[in-house]
Amino acid sequence: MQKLFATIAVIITGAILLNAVEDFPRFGDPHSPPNSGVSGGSVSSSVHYLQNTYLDTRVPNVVTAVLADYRGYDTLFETAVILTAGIAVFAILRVVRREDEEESAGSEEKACSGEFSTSDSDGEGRHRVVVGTTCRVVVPLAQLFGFYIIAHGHPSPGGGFQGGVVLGTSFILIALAAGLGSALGRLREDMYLRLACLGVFIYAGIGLLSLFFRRNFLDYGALSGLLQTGGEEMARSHGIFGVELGVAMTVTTVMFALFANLSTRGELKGGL
Amino acid sequence: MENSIHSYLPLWACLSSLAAVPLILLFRRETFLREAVTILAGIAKLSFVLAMLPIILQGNMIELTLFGDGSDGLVPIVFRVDGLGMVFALVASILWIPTSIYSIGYMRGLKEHSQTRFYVFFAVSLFATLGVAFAGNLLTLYVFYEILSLSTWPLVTHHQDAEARRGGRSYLVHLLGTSIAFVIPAMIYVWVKSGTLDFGGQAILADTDLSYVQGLALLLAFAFGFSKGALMPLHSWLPSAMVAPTPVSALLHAVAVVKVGVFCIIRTVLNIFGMDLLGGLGIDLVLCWIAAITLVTASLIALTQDNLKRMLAFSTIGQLSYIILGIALLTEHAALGSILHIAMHAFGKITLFFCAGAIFVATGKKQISELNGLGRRMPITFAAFAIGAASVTGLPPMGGFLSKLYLVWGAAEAHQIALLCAFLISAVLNGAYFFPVVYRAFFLPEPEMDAIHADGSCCVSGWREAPLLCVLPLAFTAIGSILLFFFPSTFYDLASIVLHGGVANP
Amino acid sequence: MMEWMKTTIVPHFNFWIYVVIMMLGLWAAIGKNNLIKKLIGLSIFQTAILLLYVSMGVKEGASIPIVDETMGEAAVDFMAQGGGGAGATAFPINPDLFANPLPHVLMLTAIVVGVATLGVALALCQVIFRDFGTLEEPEILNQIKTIQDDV
Amino acid sequence: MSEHLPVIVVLAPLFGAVIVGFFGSRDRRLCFPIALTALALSFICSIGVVHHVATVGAWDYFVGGWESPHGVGIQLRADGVNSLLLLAIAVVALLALVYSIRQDGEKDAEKSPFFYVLFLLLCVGLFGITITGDAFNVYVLIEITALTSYGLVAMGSSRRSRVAAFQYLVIGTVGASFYLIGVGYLYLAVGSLNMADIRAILAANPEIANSRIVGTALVFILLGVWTKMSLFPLHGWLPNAYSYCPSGSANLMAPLVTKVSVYVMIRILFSVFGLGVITENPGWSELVVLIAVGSIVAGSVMALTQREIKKMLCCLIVAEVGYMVGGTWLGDAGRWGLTGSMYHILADAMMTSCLFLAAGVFAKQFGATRLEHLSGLFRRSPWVAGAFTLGGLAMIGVPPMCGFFSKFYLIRGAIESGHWLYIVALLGSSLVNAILFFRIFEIAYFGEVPESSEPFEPSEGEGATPRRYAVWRTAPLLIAAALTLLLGIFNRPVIDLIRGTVVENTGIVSMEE
Repeated sequence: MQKLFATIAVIITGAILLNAVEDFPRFGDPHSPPNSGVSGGSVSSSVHYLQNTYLDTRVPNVVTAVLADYRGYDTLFETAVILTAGIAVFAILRVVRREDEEESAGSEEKACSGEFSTSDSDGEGRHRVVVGTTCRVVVPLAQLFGFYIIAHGHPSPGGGFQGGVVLGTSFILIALAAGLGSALGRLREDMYLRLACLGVFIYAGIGLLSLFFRRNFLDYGALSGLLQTGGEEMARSHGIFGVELGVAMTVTTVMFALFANLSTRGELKGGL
Repeated sequence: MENSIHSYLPLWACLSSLAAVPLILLFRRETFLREAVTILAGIAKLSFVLAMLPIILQGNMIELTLFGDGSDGLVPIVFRVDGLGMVFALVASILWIPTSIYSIGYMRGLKEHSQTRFYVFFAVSLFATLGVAFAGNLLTLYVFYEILSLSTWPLVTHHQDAEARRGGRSYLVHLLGTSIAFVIPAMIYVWVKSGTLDFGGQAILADTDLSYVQGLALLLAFAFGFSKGALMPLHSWLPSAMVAPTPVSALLHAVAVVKVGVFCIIRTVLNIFGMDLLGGLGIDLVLCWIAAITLVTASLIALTQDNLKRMLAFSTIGQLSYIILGIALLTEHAALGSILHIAMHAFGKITLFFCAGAIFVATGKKQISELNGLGRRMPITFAAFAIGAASVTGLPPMGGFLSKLYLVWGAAEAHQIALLCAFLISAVLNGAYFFPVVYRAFFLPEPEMDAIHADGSCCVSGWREAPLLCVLPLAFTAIGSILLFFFPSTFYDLASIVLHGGVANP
Repeated sequence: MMEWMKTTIVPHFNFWIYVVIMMLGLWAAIGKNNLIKKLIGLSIFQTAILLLYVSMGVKEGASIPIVDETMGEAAVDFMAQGGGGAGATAFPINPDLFANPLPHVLMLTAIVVGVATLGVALALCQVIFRDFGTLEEPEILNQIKTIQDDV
Repeated sequence: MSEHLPVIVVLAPLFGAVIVGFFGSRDRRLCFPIALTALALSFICSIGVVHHVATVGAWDYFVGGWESPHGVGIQLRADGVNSLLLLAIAVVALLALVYSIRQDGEKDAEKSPFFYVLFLLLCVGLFGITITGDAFNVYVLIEITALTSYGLVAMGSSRRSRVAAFQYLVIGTVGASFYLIGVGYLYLAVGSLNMADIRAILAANPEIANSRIVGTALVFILLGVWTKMSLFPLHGWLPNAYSYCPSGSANLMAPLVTKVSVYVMIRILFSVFGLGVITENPGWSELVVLIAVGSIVAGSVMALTQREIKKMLCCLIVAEVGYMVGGTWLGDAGRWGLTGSMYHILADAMMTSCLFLAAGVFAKQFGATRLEHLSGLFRRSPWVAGAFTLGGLAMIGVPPMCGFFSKFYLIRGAIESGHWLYIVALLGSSLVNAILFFRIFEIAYFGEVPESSEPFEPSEGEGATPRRYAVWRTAPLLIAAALTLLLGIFNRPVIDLIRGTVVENTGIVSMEE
């Protein structure tokens, strides 16, 4: 019954969607409305982006500039979506046991002290020599690479989301290799939740700064005086970078938070 | 001829009872202050209404538009005091004061619970009643009409027992159900059709090209939608609402609520359709016959009732149809009689209800068959009852005689002999159900002495009248019914202002 | 038939593919009983939409939307010399050389939303499993029928 | 700062959420004051926006200063329709926030800071959807709203709340994705995402406006928002989701989330496709009105069968959504139906808020979740009962409550456009509401006060001092009830503002009609 209903619904949906296909622009058509605007009308915004991004922001990567500047308002909320996911997963899944709190805090202390410690209850740490060593090598590299991606979002593909994911992965790697406790020792729960909030705060705060220069929200050009840059263009470039940092912070922490909660059913103990 | 004067008086007149609500709530512990507030609010209301009276009598209108001026196609809230509204407002605000006094006596006499709630909703319902009276367009009218329906529900169901629950349910199903189902669509249809809902100037639908079916549907929707007018077959709420405490029945179900119903129907006839259109379409007779059938049937049912208040309720249904029939006849004298009958019937019927309540307070009796010989114990009450009954029946020298005279005259004028007969038959029936009560009370022997409740206050030996606060108001209204026969001029003038302002020169 | 395919399917093959994938995903999201399978379907469904957007931004002969710095500086110089409006022919940046950046930006957002939704959904699945001991929807609904407890 | 009011409305709760998230876990006592400050700021700003719109006119705000050329940046636009909705959201959110003040000893107190974070982020989403002028931005914000809603629903104490949240998630995601597909098609057809821009292009190029792509885009956007607003037959998720979530968040979600989706539909029709699509396709609009009628009937019938207060109210939401969708699609020349729908968004937000607050108070204060439990309520707590009565009367549509005036305009639109079935459904549903609510009033008014008439002691260790918090719960309820009444009495300024916007915009539309 349910399947029949689903089939009918899906077929109808598909039929409606395909019905319109004939009117579509050809695949790869450089003159389709999204690519160059409606014929006879003004050029589409994408042409404007391509032509003016460098003039406006001195950022070669148009995607980064559109993401963080032209449509930065979208991206602010996108970051907020990530924060929401982190908080929601915590709210749904996290098991808080008041009695255990002191005890787990104690174990965290212990975890903090250990270097890729084998403090997990299963005590299988010694079998992880290969994994541990690899991890020890890869994690710094991964983190460095993550920062590179964030910082290099201007001239090449990259940016806060991508870099943030890589950074988050490095912590997940620690958790996989040396146990969640070890990873949590480096990024404690209250810390990562706070950092996630801080990331959004940085983003929105940079945007808010321009209000004090009597410019609109997220108008990084207003920061030129503050940053002592030559012109508004460079100020925008720096603004984008600052914003990307905020994004990266939130993404990193939320990625880790999702992993930590989901892999332990919200108990943040034991783990895989 | 007519000037409209901008004034806030109608608003103050409405609000004066609403303003009493917080005070009543504030003084809910000090019963004396609470009741004083009620009475003071009544006096304030009456004085506002009286302040407007001379202006209206000079042929002017008072207008007050709130929330916009209606120029942009929306419907504002408009208060407009004209002759018709004035008649009704005058009746309601005059009778509120004796009712307040009476209810103090009644409620104290019976030691009723939740008296504060009672006074609060009483004040709110008076607010709504005057709002209906002064409504200047159909929307305003409807708004206050619904406030009245709702604010009287707690009064009707005051006893909060199973019977009250049944009565309250029937009350709401009829009043709210019909107004939502019929009046709202009819009102908006009128609005769409004519672009206005304003009562000022000529009738709303006068210039529209309604077909017979449309006109009939609209007329029936209004006539049955305003089911406070208790046209059969939507009358059954009225008898079941008699579970209410008697002051409620007195003011609301003899004066305010039911009169609001007929008032709305009069507005429908005069200001929505206009007499010309109704006559032109020929749908007036439908309304006439519905009213006439209600008239006779209700009187016949009243004959069979033994519960005094139920009998009065059916009598009310019949008398309301007098008013509706009078206006539906579309002749000048019938309309005049119909408007006068609002006032006359109000004074008569409220007296009767007061008497019923006073009897209950003094003796605890509700059935007519139990009243044998009580007239000698409660002479004032039963004298007033006789006066009220005579007035409602239409005997001189009571006010009811005048209005019924005009009604019959109007029926003759319209050459509706059958309807004329309906009037006369009903008048006879009125006498037939009222005077046995008076006869029983005064001329039949009392059954046993010891069966009488002993909690009525004793004024003179042998007399067992109800408390003074109950007796005074009923004496006042009974005298009022007589005085209205001799000095009907105010109401008469107002009624003729209605007819010459709204009917004769449309 | 061939003709129809040539005019309808071939030039728009990207849309056909996306619609088919989307239908598969939607079917799983609605029709499957297992909650995890539903989520897989949902993810496929969302990913298909990414395909729609990204394929919109494709231009023949265009490269990734990163403006060469030399080209950019040339444009800056061009503007500094007051060389007409942005649409003038001699303008050094030719938009036809770069893919449309906007769909990529939009889809970055959609990807993030998809990840976030998936995370929350998985968390819900775990809680449901903890509470009911199963992830099969009919069984869960059966168990729910028997609960008449709290709100 | 006053020139930035439109964006501050959205930003205040965002900053509030972030700050609560940052400091709240350290000291839980800070959460409530911060959240309250943030929403109060939004409230003040939205008053400013309404004032500006009423006195000056529509207000465009370009984020990032990307004003020209059109459609490069993201535009916020406040006009007569959405500025009032902003205010309504702010009010309802404030009331819900005050209601949901957490108690110290509650069992999930550790999570309470995150409850506030989600709460505020939900407000961000609602404010943002309302004020934005960008079709894609709506999607992002819809997702914020949705994700926070899933989280809030799942925080309910019952096991069922998780299942409800999951169903909500699947359906909600499909709905949002449909919206995204629709926006994608629109983008494919016109190459812009800015609503005003799209409108201009569609108006200038009728061949695009009549193409199948744009038609499909409209269909999918509508399917998406209908799913989100739980229009029959896409309503399955709503009753469970809203009845099993904690009452603190139900007070926010039930009045606002569906209403904001309705607003999105109106905004899309109004500012993107143009109202011409309604009048030019009478067959389709007839169908939509029929669906709306179905929604009204289904909602009313379902409500009649419910004995649980919250579920009954949820079913009524389905019916109310039918009112608004139907009203929007009536397509009468005077746009009365549209006016009525817009006013009903506000009215329904207020009265649903009132009723849900009341249901929450019943549950917390008296332990009453079913109709029978309300026995003797008027004697136990006349104020609460009175406020609930006002809300119920508004739902029935009794003047001078706000519910009446929306019906007044809706019916006018329906008569002008000849949709008699819709009128019958509307009035029928009013009567059903009357039966429903008077059934409750009767129980509450005539019923005996139960034996254990002492203040209800929450069973799950929800804190030993419920009395202390009683006033925090009842005060919002009373305010909501008063606002329901005031919005009805002073409906004229509101209607004037809406009407002004409608007339102004239909002037543009009528050129192509």
